[in-house]
Amino acid sequence: MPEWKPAIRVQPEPFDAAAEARRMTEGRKDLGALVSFVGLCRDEGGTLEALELEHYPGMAEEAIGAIAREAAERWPVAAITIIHRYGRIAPGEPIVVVLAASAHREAAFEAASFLMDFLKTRAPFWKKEHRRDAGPGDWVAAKASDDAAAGRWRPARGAK
Amino acid sequence: MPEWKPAIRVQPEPFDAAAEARRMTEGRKDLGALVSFVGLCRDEGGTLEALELEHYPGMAEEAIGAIAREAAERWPVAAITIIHRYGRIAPGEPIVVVLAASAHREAAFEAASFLMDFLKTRAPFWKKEHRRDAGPGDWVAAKASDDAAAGRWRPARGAK
Amino acid sequence: MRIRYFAWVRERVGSPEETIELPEGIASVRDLIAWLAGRDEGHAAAFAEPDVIRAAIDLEHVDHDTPLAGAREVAFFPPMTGG
Amino acid sequence: MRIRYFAWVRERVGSPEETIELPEGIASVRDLIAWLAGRDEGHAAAFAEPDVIRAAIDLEHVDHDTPLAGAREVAFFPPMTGG
Repeated sequence: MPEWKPAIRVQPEPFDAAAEARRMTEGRKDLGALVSFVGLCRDEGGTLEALELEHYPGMAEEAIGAIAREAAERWPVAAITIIHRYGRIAPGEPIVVVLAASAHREAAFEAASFLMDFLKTRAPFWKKEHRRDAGPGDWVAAKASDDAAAGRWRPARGAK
Repeated sequence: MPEWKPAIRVQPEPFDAAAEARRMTEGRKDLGALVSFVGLCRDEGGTLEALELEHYPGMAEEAIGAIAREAAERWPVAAITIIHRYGRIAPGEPIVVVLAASAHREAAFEAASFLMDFLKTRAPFWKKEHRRDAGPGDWVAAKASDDAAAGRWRPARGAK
Repeated sequence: MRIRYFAWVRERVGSPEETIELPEGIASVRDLIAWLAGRDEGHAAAFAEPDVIRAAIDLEHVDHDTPLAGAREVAFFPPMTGG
Repeated sequence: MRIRYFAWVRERVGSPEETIELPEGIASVRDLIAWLAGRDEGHAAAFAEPDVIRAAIDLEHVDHDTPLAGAREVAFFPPMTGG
């Protein structure tokens, strides 16, 4: 287990990914790589008014913390920050940011990618679409491709 | 070939990765993912005064452009920005930033990772270490692991 | 025992949470789902396809075979779609 | 023909660039490396291990078998260590 704690926040407000990145790297000379992933609210057909993200308060933080600890055990990462929003989010706005810093680029890339795959499938958030001129729409269905993406990490679990 | 052009800069000055990210995503609603990689000058043993990056002007821009076009052909990315510094860079400072935006997270992650692997092995930059109290030191040797990392992308080349 | 519902499970049940007295013989998450499904039309609709329902006990994801013994809060919800 | 050197190749040659008149019979990058290595001690040191030397013709990375025909600028350097 690493000596540092991942920084985890679940909040309705937008976040400043750049400020988070600065916080993780400032004054440090041992980092060679910082990978950041920002997930944005995408309006595929041009009809999305907003996404509404429901979450399970308490469990969301717990689940994200467990995912971050698992990443920290699997790769030599030096710092992890994860912020996930809930509530109403308009197209173009950020939903989630994952930051992974490491001495080496492979660890930073793999940890960030792993974190996103597991956030998608194991963190208790649910998206509902609000369509323009149509009011509340459907809940977004879980994708088999997301399960497959999370599944590709499983063979190595516990192996490192 | 995509209709957009990758943004490529080779410069001695520090860059503002956050401003570049904003430039790529502002006003857009078709992006679902933005992956950013920042490579930092790392001081492993605590004795590094600075890295000096030599580059081949003209070829550096050409080579990075070719790498970016290859990424854009292999993955459905919507925008790519690459900034690589040269000159004297102190520990803790950023050396390179790669940004890849896409509708989907896999494409953004893979394109950014591919771009970094190829920047390491195909862009004409060379690092020299200046050690504290020792003046100019050695040129950093190319790593077999970097060649291997670039090599893992080869089987798919030309296949998409 | 506190039962919580999220997303379309919550909408179909018609309530975000309820407190129940666990009947005798209801030992696992699977048992509880079957019992809840018989409460009324809303619960029946929410648990019509038990296999797609995910569960958590005291904030931790569990599978349907998990025993309820000691649980204070059990939550039911569809597969997650965050990130 | 303009010849450019970078990093430790430049340091060993002792100059960032030079202009040469390509002698007859020097057709490929490999030929040029062998010919340059015979010029003086600095060049000999730079090209002592020809296999590790990378080359570019007119800003494009090429292998040692590439013909020099039409080349305006040929560059020699160690394996890249950017990124």
